[in-house]
Amino acid sequence: MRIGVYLCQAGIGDPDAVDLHSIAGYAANLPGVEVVKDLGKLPRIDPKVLADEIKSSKIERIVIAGDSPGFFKPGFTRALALAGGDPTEVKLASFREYGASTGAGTDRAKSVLACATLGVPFPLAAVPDTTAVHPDTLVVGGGVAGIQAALEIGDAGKKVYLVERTGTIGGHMAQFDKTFPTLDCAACILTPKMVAVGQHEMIDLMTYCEVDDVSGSPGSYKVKIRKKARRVDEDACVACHDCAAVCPVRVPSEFDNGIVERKAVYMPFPQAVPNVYVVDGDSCTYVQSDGKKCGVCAKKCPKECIDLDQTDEIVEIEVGNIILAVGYEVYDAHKIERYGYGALPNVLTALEFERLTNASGPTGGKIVCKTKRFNKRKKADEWVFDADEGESPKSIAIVHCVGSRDANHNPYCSRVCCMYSLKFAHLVTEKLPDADCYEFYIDMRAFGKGYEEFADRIKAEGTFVIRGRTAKVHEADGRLVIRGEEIVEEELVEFPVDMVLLSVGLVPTADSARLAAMLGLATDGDGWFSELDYNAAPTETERGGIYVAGLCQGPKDIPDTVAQASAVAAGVLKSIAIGRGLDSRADLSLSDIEARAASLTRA
Amino acid sequence: MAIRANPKLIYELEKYGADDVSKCYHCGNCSATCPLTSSDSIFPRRDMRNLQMGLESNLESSVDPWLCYYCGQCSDECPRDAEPGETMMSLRRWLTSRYDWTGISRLIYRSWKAELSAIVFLAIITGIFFLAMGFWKGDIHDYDGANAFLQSGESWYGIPVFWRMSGWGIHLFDWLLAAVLVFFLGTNCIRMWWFSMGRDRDLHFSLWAYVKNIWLLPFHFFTQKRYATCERKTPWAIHLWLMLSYVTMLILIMVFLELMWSGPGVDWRVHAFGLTAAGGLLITSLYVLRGRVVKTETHYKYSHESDWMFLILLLVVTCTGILQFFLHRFGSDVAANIAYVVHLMAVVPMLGLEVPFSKWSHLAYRPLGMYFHHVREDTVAAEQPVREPLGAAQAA
Amino acid sequence: MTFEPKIVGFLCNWCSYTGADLAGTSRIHYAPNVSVIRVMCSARIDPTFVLKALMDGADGVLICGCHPGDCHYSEGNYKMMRRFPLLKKLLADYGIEDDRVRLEWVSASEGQRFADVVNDMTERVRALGPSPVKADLATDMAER
Amino acid sequence: MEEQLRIGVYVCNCGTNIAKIVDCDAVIEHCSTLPGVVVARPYKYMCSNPGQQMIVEDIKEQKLNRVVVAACSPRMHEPTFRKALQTAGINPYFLEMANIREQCSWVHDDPAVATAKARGLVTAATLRVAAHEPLERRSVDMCKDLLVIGGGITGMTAALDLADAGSKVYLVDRDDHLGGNVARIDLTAPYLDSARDMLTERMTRTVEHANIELLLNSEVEKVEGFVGNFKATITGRPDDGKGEPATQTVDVGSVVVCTGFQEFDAGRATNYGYGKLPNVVTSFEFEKMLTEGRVETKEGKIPEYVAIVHCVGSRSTEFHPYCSRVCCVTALKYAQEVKSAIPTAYVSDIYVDMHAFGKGHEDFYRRGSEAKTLFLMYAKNDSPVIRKADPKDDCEMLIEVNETLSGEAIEIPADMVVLMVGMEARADSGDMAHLVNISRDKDGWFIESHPKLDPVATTTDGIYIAGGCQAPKDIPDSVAQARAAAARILGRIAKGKLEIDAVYAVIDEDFCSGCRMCNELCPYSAIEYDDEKKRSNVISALCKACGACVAACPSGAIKALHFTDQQIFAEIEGVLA
Repeated sequence: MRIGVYLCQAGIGDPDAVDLHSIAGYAANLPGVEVVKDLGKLPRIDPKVLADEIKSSKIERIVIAGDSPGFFKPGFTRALALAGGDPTEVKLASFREYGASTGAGTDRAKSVLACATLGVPFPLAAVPDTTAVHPDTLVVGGGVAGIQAALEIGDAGKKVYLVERTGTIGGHMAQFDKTFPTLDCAACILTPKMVAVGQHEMIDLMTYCEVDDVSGSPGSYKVKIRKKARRVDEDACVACHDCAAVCPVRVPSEFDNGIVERKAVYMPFPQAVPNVYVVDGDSCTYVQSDGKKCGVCAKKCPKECIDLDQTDEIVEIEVGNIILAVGYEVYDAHKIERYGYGALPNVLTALEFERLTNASGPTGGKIVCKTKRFNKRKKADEWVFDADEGESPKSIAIVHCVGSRDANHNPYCSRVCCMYSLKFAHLVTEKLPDADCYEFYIDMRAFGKGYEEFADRIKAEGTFVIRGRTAKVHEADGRLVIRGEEIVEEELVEFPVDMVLLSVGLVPTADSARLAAMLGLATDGDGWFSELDYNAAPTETERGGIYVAGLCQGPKDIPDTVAQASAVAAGVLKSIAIGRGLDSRADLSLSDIEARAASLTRA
Repeated sequence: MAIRANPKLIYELEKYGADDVSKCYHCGNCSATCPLTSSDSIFPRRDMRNLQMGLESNLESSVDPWLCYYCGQCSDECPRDAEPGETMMSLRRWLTSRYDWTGISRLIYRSWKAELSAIVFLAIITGIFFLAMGFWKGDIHDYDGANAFLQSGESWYGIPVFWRMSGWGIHLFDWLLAAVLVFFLGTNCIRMWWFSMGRDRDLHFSLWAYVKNIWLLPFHFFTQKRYATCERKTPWAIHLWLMLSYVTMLILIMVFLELMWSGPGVDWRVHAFGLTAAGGLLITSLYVLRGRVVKTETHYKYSHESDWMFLILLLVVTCTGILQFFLHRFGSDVAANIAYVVHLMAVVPMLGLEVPFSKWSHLAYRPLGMYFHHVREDTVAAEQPVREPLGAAQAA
Repeated sequence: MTFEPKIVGFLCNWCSYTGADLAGTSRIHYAPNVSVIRVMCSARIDPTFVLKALMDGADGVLICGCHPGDCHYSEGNYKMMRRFPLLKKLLADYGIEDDRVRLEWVSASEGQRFADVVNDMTERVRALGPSPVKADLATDMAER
Repeated sequence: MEEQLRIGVYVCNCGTNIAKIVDCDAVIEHCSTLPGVVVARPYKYMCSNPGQQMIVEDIKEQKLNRVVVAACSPRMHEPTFRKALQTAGINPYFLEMANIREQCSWVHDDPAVATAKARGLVTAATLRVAAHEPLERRSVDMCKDLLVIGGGITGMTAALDLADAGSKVYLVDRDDHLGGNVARIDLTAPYLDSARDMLTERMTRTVEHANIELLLNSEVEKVEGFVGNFKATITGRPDDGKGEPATQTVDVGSVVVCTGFQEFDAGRATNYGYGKLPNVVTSFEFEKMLTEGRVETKEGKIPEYVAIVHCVGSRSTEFHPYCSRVCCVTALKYAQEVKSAIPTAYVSDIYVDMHAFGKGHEDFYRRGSEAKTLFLMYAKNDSPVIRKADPKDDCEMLIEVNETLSGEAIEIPADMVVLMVGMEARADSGDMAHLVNISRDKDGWFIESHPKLDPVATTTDGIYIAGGCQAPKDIPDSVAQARAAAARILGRIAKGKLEIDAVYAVIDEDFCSGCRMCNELCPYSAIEYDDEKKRSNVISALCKACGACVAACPSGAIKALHFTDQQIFAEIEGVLA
């Protein structure tokens, strides 16, 4: 069979990941390869010209090699058809798809190319050997994804370590009020799962812990976990609140996104699992003064379960599989000055509003504007939410795509903002029937089951949806003024509102980068974990026995996250069931893959 | 009746510099960011839309491009890097070529080769003409602004020369040239009126509307007040300075030429103006040139070939102008004369091409654009009911 | 003040009860007169339930099941369908108006329909006024 | 002797979901007066840890033996609270829930009335719970084998996962080949990876797998039994079409339904002239052209103008209200592919909202713009109209669109129009729902037991749904769902045994007259007749507790556990009290 190899780059991912020159050289020596051409980046291919070329050099199979060769396939297919060849003989050697974007890129690219020339799908040839798998599993991250994955595996009667960075599991979902599109409260879905995890005999819940180091190989990873000093005895604490009552320190509460303050010894939120207090060493007077000052909480604790001198300790565990579910952070709205976040008190981020409108939030779910008051301790004015004094907004503007779909910030779409913004609009119209609600959007991305219907309903409820991006928010005689273009009506809109909600996009956590480096995992340009195969293996990675689930792989809504988290469990349980799991694809050598591919063609 | 979209136009506009317009996904950020835009002329987005869809008639009739001064804010904040500011710039070029009935503008905008050769051609013609004159009759050693290179005898082949008493020959040349330019520019302006107002069948523009807004023409021409409403002020200042220097110089040459050449004594009443203007031209054109080279600001990021040629011509004209003046002052007449020829060689193509067919036509189109815009605004306000703007409830 | 009837609703667990819940999750508001009792299947509804309800002072009884052919137990609702006319006959003999006892099909996806059924039922029963049964029982008591 | 009742009543505020409308304290006050009630208290979130803890402690300290939780629908949290009772050491069936959220606070607006109703419901629950009896959950064997219906990418993924784990998998597909709808696609958005390579890999492994029994040309006729112990009857058409269909019955523990979707019939939307205008094609037809390398009009011309129309059959009041999720990014794919196949072509893309939401999608959209694809936006329910062009126009067709981004009514030239037909539930999804006894939503998609708690399980235990049959989905999401279903099943297999609800019917032999009326009634033939004793009795494992027999038994000998007459009578008294 006479084969023509064409190198075409679509310009996706890191251009220096592979050495095209050496690849071209390699291709030339592959059996059957007659023509090797490097057409460079985004070549404009004229099928007619190409067809003649194919005819003249009697090529029967074409292999397009590049970061995303599919972009050029139709042209080649047509050319081959014009030349009277079999159009199914156009094969793709997709470097990006099969992980030639990182590490030993060039060798991987060569192996992908080799498979393509032989007409063997790469994943069929690049199958690592199996190794014995340790039955225990480590789940990193205690959000809904981590919880779901842990439960799936735990319920199967397998041992799971669930490691969570903060003092409680629950993650972002625990902060939400309602969930779209059914509007049932997030707590009602999540808290039972949290309780189940807390009580599960197969799940070893390790909150306030971090993964320090991972060594070993697929099937048996040795993991060093840092138990950060909680300074409260988990088993003894009865969550009586006496310690927090006397603690003099006040810092912004992470759980409430800083719209209220917590003490240095605190319970993240009343329904926390484990339902145990934690001392925040960074703000605790005693810890900061090396035991010279304060320490009153320890004295006050009726069960004497506070040990302020406790230090971090490292525990080592061995596991067969590791599931990464470290989730996301929201985009820092400060980076977009024109929306005045931080400078204007009543410009809120989505998560702040989630807490504000949440029944268990600081205002008991009452939507009010911030009120100015003098802080005696800080000796300064500050803006706070006050359920009684704060007046409820007459008009609220919701700004979509804050930091998303923007070349100057995040180029990608954060997938959930449209829907949660619509949800906000509903909550506003429900709680403040005579308040006006304006949504500034670019595309209303309501794509899931029941989403479109939800969007229609919100419009029917009287929310003004404005197709157009908000340009700026500024203050004029004490009110926020929002400016944008209403594109469908073709008019510039600029009017005052009482509150502006920024639908901030999602970004990978700082931890993602650290873990990726530690485990040698690839991340995409935006910092999300790269899956092994976009379509066929959305939860596996190049490393055997290491999986990604939920947001850390890319923005997702709750149903998709839950489905993915369960999906991860399938891979894990499978390997435990047969006691063997796949090795890392990353470790496969070029010759291994060549050999297997060749054997497949013979068979 | 539906308008026919033309997917090809966007490719055509690439030649005028609009490379990124296709990236726009119409979030409206640009229009909302722009301090100059208003609900009854929303730009740049609407024009970008018309351009993407190739609605030529809409584009032709739009004066929006002349209302934009390209401060660059829209481009800076565009989430898709669609460069709205540059698109408006390209549209100005395209409109210029549309207003021009001779097709010259279209030619020189679409190919820099054509433009360059046109310039060179005109320069050479001018050069030859004056040199010939000079060698034939005049005296290269004698610098006399009045009759430099021009016949100064009693009669020329028996024809009595009416300008023999004084040396108005060069003046006559100026005026002839001016007349030609005014003719071309004028006719183009009329076409501009036709596209943007004349052929509009939906609205009826009353004479009164035209009359009561006429003051806008000189006002905007001399103050460029609108430019000052951009958030960034420096570009306005520079532009105004350049424009005023240029106009001053133009007036001096057109009206007070004889006062400029009468030597050996210097009439400082005019020279004071002359030198300031020359200085102004020199500084500003150097500033802009540097800007374009180093890409100091957003509106200098992209430079069409025509921008470069214009700047270079302007610089050459300015320098040679100054040069011939000083050479003359220091008595080296030969050098002064040569400098003067070079000067004219640059002046003719600069004025001849730039004013009616290229960049400098905007000195007429901008004020006109604003004028037409206000006329339209008034008429719309009179004829169409005002729609309650969204969010009016809040403002109340 | 207007008369607010008390209506007992027997809903099958799989379609109608789910449908009623859907009405809730979609926040579809309806008349508060129907109090729901969950049974596994409309076939479970023993005529005595209906009688008991009426005797205990219900002004109406609403029975909901899956649409014919959709029964979770494949044919339970057909059984109810056959049983119902007999029951109605009996009730007619007792002089209980036709509208007081009603059989409706509501599927798991018909939150709106459930709300409509409830509203309509409430209206009709309200129109009929209080159930005669209560009064009769009272007089019987008095006679004894 | 009968231990006296100690009932605990707990009213959940559910944040404000309940408390906003129902005066919980009033309800509490009222309940504490009811017979047997020892404790009655409210809490913000009963389902949370502290809430459950409260119950557990009260049971221990106050010696409670019955618990009423007034909160959300029992369909949501009955299992949660039963577990709490279990932890506290009393029989989980001593719990009764009053649904004062879905069926009270969420559907009524007058606090007074709502509170009154809630009072009634809670009273009913309290009276009912008094009549509750301790029940024992039944433990049955979990058969590790599996039936997968549908051989698309979803089905194969689920099958392979289970087969790899050592289960025997019966993979049934009515077609003569594997691959389903994905087999009709060449490249996948947004990276234009080869769908064929992906399928080849899956298909090869499926066909070669020792644990997978591939049943092509086959239909599932019948599924009987219950979770862990299903009996499925599968009929296969002989390949040559002649001869007797082969029928076999297999024992499986679980069933995964992956029957996918079908595309919307573009002919139904008349404004596009599909079927009348020769060069108006559906996305799948166009896909075929691209794959065969002949993108040309019926007349064999190379199209100069190609137009792509989104949301055909989707997001419309006339046809399907929902968004089909994959069309937008597929349309963007076609835009790219046309540019590649015909570099000289002008592509216009007519959309409503660009749903480019997934990983890499937005970037793909940007690439489309950079390639000078002309994007035109139309408003929902104002879909474009395609008409034949006049000879003077240099194109085949003209598309009239009310373009919302410009506010202009415009017409675009087109030589070929691609209609992005939406996804719809298969015409026979109703039969499938019947077959495996699950429910469908108004659009015909199968309903999951809970979109967030349990996206792959269904109302029938042991039956799972995955992929396009549950709602429109792209490949990664379908694959994820398939594996999620696999995980569920693997989990249960790992346990070996599984517990099923203790709710079923029992026959009191002393009362049974042996009339055998019930035997016929039972849809699951779970009632057998004992000839010696001349009595009927229920095979509990088969009984699904519908209670048809109970209501029918003339001698009232049959008792529906947890739905006894007494319990329901009590409830009636309660709501009418």
